[in-house]
Amino acid sequence: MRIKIRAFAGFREILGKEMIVEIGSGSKVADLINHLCEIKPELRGALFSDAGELRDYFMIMLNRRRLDLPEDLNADLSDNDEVAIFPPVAGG
Amino acid sequence: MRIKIRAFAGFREILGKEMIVEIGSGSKVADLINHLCEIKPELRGALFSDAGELRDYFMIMLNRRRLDLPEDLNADLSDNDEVAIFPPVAGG
Amino acid sequence: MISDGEIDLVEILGSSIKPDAGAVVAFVGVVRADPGVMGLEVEAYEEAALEELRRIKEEAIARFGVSSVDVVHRTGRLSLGEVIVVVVCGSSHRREAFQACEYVIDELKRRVPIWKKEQTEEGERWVRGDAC
Amino acid sequence: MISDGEIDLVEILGSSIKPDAGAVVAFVGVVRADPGVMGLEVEAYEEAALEELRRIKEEAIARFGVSSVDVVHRTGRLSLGEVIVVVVCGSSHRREAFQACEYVIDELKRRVPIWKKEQTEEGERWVRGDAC
Repeated sequence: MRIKIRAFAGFREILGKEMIVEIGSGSKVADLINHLCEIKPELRGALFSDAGELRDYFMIMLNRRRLDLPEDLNADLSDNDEVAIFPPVAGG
Repeated sequence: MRIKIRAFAGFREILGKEMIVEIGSGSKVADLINHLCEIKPELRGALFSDAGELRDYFMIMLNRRRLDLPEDLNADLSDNDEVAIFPPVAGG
Repeated sequence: MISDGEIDLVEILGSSIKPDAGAVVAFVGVVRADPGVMGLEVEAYEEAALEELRRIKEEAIARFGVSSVDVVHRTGRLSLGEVIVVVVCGSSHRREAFQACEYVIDELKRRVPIWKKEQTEEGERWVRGDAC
Repeated sequence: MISDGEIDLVEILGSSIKPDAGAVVAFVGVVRADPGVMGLEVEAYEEAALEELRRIKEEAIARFGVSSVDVVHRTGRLSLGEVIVVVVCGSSHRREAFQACEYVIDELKRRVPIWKKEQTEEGERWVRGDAC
């Protein structure tokens, strides 16, 4: 299935602004993240500590709804979902 | 001595916007008020209750400094003083 | 400032929008269409009002550390929907700009010798001030 | 609204200055000349930002009873002293207009997916957000 990835701020500099990735049907958010870390190895250091734990300095939105991490790493993905990755907001 | 009288809002409608009155040297604020009530009898009802007590719905400024009433009725006036009479402010 | 001409919002806001003030808060008072009211006439004891506005401005700067405070109040005849007063506070931080702006309009309404007369369908009436 | 063109203060303020809103409070955020900073680049997740702004606006109207809330946020390259965000709240009473305006800018900074990158003498750096 096809997932649209959007990335902002520092994550855009790693992943690019927007891309479509193909992953196996039945994939979860965690599978997508692993896939992205394989395509863009630089992403791993941005998302995980050296000990392999999820950092808390980023957010993920699935179809523009914010995920609660790490619980929602188990959320199911569907074809044509939009997943956005970005750091804490700093507008205004 | 000559005192400049300025009046605003409802008091302007009684006294006029601006006038010069002549009162005897050594006069106090209370003397000026009595004088004004003689020239403009309508003023008496605006400043005093039927029982002759000072109402609290007006202010007097002497040379742009607000007087504390009734104490400052005893304040001395000087030649060329400016006395302003007006109701509580309602700007903005 | 007291003005009997229309208030130029761009001019008064523009003078506060500067690289040293990250936050600008403006209060704009508008002649409100209260039931029966058709317009307003505003009268000021101009010399005393300007002195009091200057004092309030100095207080706001001292209390809240804002970098600028500008006030313009209209006098004369105003129609419904016209701007009667503008307060603009510039500050490096927004909290202080909000506090200063609210302080200035509150104190203006409490202390500055200005009066409003409403034109209504039944005639004219002075708006009663609160404090004496 | 998210806009990559200069914000028209007159237009956004003017649309709130109406006879039914006696009080209009505006917050104007300006690119501040912090030490070493030469300019800013602003990036937004536009669709999500617009949804979140709409929610914040609805919250402000429900909480404070204001009659209008308008927000415009700039994106793209901004110079020192340029307007980056404007929030305008119209209300029949001023207290609520101040509260709503402060609420909207606070929540915008906390929740709306927008990021700033500072151009400094030593290169570029992303401004760190507070909350996650």
